[in-house]
Amino acid sequence: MDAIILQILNGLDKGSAYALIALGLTLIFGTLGVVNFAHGALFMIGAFCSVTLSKLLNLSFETVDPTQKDFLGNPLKVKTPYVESWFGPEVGATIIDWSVPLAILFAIPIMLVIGYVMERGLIKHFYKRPHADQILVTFGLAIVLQEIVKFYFGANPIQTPAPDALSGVANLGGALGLQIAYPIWRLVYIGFSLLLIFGAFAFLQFTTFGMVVRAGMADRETVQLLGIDIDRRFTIMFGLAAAIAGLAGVMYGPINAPNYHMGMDFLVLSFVVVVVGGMGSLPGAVLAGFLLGILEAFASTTWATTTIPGINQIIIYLVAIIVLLTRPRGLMGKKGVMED
Amino acid sequence: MLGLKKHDLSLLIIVAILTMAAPFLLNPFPTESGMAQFNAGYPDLMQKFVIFGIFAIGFNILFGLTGYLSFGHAAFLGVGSYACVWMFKLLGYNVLPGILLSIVVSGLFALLIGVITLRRSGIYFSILTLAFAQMSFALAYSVLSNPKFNLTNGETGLQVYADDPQWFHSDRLPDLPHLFGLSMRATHRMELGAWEFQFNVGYYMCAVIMLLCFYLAIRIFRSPFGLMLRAVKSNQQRMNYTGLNSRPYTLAAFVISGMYAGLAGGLLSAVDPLAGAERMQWTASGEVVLMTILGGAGTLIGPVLGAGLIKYFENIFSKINESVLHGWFGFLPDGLEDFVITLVYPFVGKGWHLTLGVIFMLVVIFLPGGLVEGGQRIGRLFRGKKPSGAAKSATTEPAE
Amino acid sequence: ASHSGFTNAPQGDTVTLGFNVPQSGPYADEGADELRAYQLAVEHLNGEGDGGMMNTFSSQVLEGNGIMGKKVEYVTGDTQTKSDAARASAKSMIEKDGAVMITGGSSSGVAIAVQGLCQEAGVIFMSGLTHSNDTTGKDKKANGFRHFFNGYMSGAALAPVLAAQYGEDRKAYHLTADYTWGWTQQESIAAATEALGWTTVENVLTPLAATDFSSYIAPVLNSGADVLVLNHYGGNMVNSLTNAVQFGLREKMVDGKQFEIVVPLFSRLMARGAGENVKGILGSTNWHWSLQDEASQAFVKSFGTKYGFPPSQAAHTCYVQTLLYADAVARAGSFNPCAVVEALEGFEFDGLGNGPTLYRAEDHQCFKDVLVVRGKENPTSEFDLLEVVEVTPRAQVEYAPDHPMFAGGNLGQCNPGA
Amino acid sequence: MNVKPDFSKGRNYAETAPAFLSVWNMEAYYGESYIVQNISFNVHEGEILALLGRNGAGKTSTLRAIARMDNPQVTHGEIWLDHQPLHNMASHQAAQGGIGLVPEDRSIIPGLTVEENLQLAQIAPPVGWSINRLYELFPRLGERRKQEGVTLSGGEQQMLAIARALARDIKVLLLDEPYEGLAPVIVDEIEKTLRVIKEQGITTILVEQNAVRALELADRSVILDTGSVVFDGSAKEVLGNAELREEYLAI
Amino acid sequence: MGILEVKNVNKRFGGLQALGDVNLSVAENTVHAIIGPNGAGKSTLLNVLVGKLIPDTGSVMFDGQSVLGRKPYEINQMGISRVFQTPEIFGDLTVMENMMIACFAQRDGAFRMHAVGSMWSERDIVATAEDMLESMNLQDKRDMHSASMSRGDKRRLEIAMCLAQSPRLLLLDEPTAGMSRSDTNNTIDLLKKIKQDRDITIAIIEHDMHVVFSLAERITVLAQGTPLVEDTPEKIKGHPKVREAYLGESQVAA
Ligand SMILES: Nc1ncnc2c1ncn2[C@@H]1O[C@H](COP(=O)(O)OP(=O)(O)OP(=O)(O)O)[C@@H](O)[C@H]1O
Ligand SMILES: Nc1ncnc2c1ncn2[C@@H]1O[C@H](COP(=O)(O)OP(=O)(O)OP(=O)(O)O)[C@@H](O)[C@H]1O
Ligand SMILES: CC(C)C[C@H](N)C(=O)O
Ligand SMILES: [Mg+2]
Ligand SMILES: [Mg+2]
Repeated sequence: MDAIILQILNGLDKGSAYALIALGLTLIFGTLGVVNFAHGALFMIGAFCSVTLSKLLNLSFETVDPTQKDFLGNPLKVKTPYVESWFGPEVGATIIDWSVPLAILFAIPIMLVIGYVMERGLIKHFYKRPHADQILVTFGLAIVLQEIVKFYFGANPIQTPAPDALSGVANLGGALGLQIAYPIWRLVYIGFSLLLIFGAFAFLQFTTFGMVVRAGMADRETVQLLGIDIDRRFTIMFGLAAAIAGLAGVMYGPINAPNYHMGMDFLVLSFVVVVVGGMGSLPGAVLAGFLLGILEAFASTTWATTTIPGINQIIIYLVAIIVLLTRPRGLMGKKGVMED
Repeated sequence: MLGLKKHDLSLLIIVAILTMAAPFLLNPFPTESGMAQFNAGYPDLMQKFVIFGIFAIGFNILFGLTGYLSFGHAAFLGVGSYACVWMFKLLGYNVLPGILLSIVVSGLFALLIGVITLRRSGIYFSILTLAFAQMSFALAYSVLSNPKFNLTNGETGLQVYADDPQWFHSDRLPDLPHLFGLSMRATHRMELGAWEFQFNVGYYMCAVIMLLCFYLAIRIFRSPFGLMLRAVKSNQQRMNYTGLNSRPYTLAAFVISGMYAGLAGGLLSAVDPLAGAERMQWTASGEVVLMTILGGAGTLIGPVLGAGLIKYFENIFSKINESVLHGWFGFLPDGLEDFVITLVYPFVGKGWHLTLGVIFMLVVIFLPGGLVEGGQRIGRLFRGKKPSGAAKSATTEPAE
Repeated sequence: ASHSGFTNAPQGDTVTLGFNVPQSGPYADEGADELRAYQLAVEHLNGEGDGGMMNTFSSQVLEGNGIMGKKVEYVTGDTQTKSDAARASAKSMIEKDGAVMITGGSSSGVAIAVQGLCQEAGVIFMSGLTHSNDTTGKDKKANGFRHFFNGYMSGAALAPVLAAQYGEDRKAYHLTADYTWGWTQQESIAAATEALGWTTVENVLTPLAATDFSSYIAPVLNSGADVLVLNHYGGNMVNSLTNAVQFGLREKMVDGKQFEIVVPLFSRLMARGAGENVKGILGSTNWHWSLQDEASQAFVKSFGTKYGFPPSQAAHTCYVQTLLYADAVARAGSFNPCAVVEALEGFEFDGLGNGPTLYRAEDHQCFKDVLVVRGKENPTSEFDLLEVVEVTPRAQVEYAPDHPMFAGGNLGQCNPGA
Repeated sequence: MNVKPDFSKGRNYAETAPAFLSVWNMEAYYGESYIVQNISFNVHEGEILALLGRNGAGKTSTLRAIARMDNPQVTHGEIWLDHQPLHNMASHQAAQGGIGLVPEDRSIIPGLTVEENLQLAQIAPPVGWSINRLYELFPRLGERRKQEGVTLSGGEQQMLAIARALARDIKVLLLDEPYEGLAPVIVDEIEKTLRVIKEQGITTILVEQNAVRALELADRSVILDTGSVVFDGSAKEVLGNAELREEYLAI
Repeated sequence: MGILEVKNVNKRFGGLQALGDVNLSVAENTVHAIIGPNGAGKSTLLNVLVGKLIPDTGSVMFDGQSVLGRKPYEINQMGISRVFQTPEIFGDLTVMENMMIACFAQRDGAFRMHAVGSMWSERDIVATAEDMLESMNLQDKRDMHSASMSRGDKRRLEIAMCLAQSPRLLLLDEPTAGMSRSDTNNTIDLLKKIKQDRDITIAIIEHDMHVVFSLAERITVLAQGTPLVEDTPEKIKGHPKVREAYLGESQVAA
């Protein structure tokens, strides 16, 4: 019982990562009609926003401490972060400790700007081009972004730990007499994702914005004929998707240390999620994200892997195949979106 | 001649001349010069050019003509490679049975996957093919390489061991892949002054096969079958209401392109007898997509050019290290030298991916039809034709 | 160039070596450090710099005038940590650049693939990082040599320390990267610990592509195990260890025993990736910069002075492999691979940072002391992440060439190529 | 007719020459092929202009050019609507400036219901008839308001397209073959509607194959042939001129 | 017994009864027009005939065989061709290629693997295609990219493709919509000529009464998914209900 609940939590946790990335992807993919292979890179950049912030907060001045030696036997240079000298050691340390949540504020404007520049500078010229061209150009962009990050941050993962108060485990099942200890940050992540997902839904559902963008995707020309500046809305949409991807990245940092290829690792999977959910359907993407997350969690259990060896490696693809063969447009796909 | 129109025949002849003379053309710089770094005329790379050319030509028969974007074609390449190495292990190092088997096996595999995946179109088809290929990869990488049932030898890759049966192997034959005794590795080196040229058996075998494949592709493009494939891309609804069943056409195209991929995989094993699982990974499938689009999807020669460009970058640019750069820019004053090198360094050597990414972007942005369009534009400039005239004639010529 | 009876016999007054390291992909940082070490070794061979470990090396035939008077030049390539790419890159070095020896790499799959290629092409392969038993086991080749230790040796060194620190009555839960290296290491560790009384509760294979290990970690909580062994490397290890710590495994008590995590194969570059989580965790490593012997000190000094930070075990192995090759050529008096093989087989040496070392003739595996290390609780610098707990003597990690974990291979004949 | 009016005078000009919409020396291209060749004509406020010509004469292209769509691209000439220089605008700006185009393929937006198609038209200012008023004009649409627009029958789609144009506060209605595919009774209905619209002071350009019908409704007519204006005059004149009808309209 | 027998066909879309108990019999070698208000279900009926839609109940027999449950291409191979309300052509291909596809489908059936051999060497195909283009006055546009033609031309191309298939039953959904008067007249003449030259049955949907009354031998009026009347053109013209619900006053005048 405990094990099952734990795996469900794990599934929700994985699922919220998938859902969040797929959500941003499908906003661009299902509404703007652009196959954005650089979406993973946006997720990665989000994570590196938080790496950068923590580097900035850790910017230090050096003092030489002759009592200690470095690895070559020279006197050790001791580093003190500026924040600690400005705000006093305690406040400074707290600020540094909370760098990941702070990075959310830091990342939003950055991601919006990146999204804006990307859409205005590149993507907008590709709305009418074949999907194949979009793939090539955004893949090229993804490589470029990824290589730039590698150039500055190296190839190894860099830890961005959660604040002390939010790391550690929470005992969930206490009242029920169950043994369920679950990392607090992962619970935060699930909550944050749900918040973001509902936020995005509300924005698109309860404003006409969503309708306009969907209409613009289906027939740009006609929407403009109705006096609507569709370009501007596409840009906003793209910025929004970039920001969602970026925030997903920031929050993911404490779960797994960010590295330059984390975007590519997620890319293919998130495409599968979007398509299994059904092209053009936001609820579909979210549903598929959680579904695949939970299935993957259960396929990784010893019971599953001993019953069917290797099931944990293929489960997602297997489910994708079954879903697409039984439901032609994925779980909740719309007719006519990207079928040709 | 050969059942080709003049235009296509001259294209074929040009390609034939280029591939046959490749050892010369690809080694334009004297061995000792600083530019020798850019020479690509060594056996391994030349083999890769033509083998990936075959892969991309085959992929283009599916994607360029029908518009079905398969994201799992590497699976067929991988299956072909494994089939060929298994022939080495069982029968011996003659490449012929291996290559034939790789075509047959990949064709069957493509038939199986095609029947299932072609029930969907568009992005749904792409993801289905991707899913099958990723499953094949996972199986090859770990599940099918467990000690009890080792079909693929996992991460290391399938290779020939001394204790393999090799029923038809004899001591007179080379202990490496060969064609009736002619070793794939055999290379004749010719020194001409400061230049050196290498003529390799494996390369020439692959080149001849590539020409055959290219010829076949031209015939397919110009055939009624090719027309039907383009009809699939253009309007399946109209096709069905014109009494044509689009499914067998797409399936045939899928199988043919799967066989091309399998052949390419077989040849990879033939020139280098080790079949690794990464060949089936999505990145490998993505690579052939990129090659085809980069060169010009739906054109005859484009995919070959795209394959060449990507392989060139992967193999030549990745080798330019700092000391090579110092060699080149050594003539500059010290400060300037360092400056230039810091500027160039991120783009070469380990930064070759960066350059490749930039090239992808530049090509798609400025040459929507891929490298082939670039060629056409240069050609137009050359002939000094006015754009309007060219546009008109472009619509009247059958699509390349 | 084919007249001299072996592939790429050096012409003129230079000799070209091929450094084939991962420059892209997940091991790019390892690759970068390897490349730094190679450049340093080339400098030292050519008589530039302070000579590093050439001064402490027991064999003193190298004179700092290149190799046999020929200046050492090198070409580099990117393995991308993929067998195909690594082979292509090695081939171009051999076919185009005339490299007479290939070295490098940061994974066993690549090492085995490139080793096979070098055997066919007739050049020497001095492997870089490769830890799988197969490299000098079922996939050993006459033209290939491994200085790095392997899974078996890790097990043999680590098990006694584990038993001493955590007791002999332990239940271990293994998470293993699902590919050849993971399997051989898991097999080795399980065998070595079981021999000392531990039981292996479960071994779960995890896909190489996995990035989030939570669903593999969660079942550990209720499995009754009190030790988690992570047979992971690189990004896999960073993530699985991070996840294990997140799930509170380190604070957990099972039947009155403190729960422990073990990472059998450690590297400092990875430890940096894992950050805080690595503190107190035991593992084994091939070499560490904090070793106090003269050779290690000399190497750290010359590397640290040039680059500003201490070398990794990857750098150490690659540096040593280059010197060993050069030395073997010098001792053999020939670049002919067969002569080099003869000179390296059964070669015993000291002064390269691992104490007295043997290149065993039967399988071309090096035998030397193995370090058991622990993540440091109070690091004094960003490099000071591991502390050496024990230097396991060579005798304790040796095994017979026909040991079942290494059986099935055939060294074959040395191949000089053309 | 071929004297360039002086637009720079703004209002002043409107007083001297009562043209409401002016097209002056307009040229437009599809990619590299030259479709609309140097067209000029004027439309006066409140009138219905019939734009006629054979298939491929360039009628649709002219309307699209006036609505400032990207394709065809206007490369030369000026277009003024009520003192606003349309030639400097993008199509959404032209739409906000009072252009309402009912395209020949109707362009009902897939994925949107009938009502959403109408709502979409009222997002950008200025807003015209209310949706309820439109449902009064076309009760059929009211019945189908929740249905996806593209599954409507051909005639229903045509009604929706016209309704959508009226949902905006337009100054000029550009109708590209509005009778096409409509039952005769509905054609009568629409014709009545067009008269109603005319009474509201909306200026209309009507492209129609059924030339006689169009001419009976229109005040004036412009006839195109291979991208050029070949006739510009009163509708009656065309109806009365058999030669003209024979040569350019084949009726 | 007509060549086409539609019996009790019903089709609902959600709450909408698009076709309600449609019975229709089209006699061989006649021109049968189907008219009716917009949204009456005319196109829906055609969709049922060509296999695009499957009716909820009822049967459709063509020449004694049921068409229900067959794939569109099978139905076409039985001898039924259709021209769509909005032109469906191969936009990426040239006009001539469009024609050749139709000719190949007619000659070779639903699938044939002629992967080598130039399509231009198929002389009979090229000749038929060219003849058909000429009869439709499209010979000048032979090598034009078909997507960039004006809509009237696209429609003529589609008709030419259907005719090239020598169908036994030709279904035309508003074939002259958007055509200029002169081309409409040409099309009427062409259809008349075809009717004379070969054995063909034509079912036509049209709102242009000029076309309907020039061609049709019998007319079915559909309203709200149900046949209202079926009769000869003269009778229909005078039918008060039809006049009120469909024709309106202007048509009667015309
Ligand atoms: N997208 C396009 N690309 C290239 N040429 C085009 C395009 N659209 C139309 N044309 C060409 O422009 C010319 C004028 O077309 P247009 O559609 O304006 O004619 P039209 O008068 O509206 O004809 P119709 O009565 O058939 O609708 C035609 O010759 C057509 O071939
Ligand atoms: N896929 C569908 N889903 C829902 N309703 C539909 C669908 N297709 C058609 N309808 C409805 O069925 C009715 C009949 O449509 P149909 O297209 O057959 O009319 P029609 O007689 O051809 O009209 P027109 O002369 O205007 O083309 C219409 O009210 C239409 O809105
Ligand atoms: C880099 C090595 C030490 C570990 C690596 N995973 C291997 O395969 O051997
Ligand atoms: Mg028109
Ligand atoms: Mg209809």
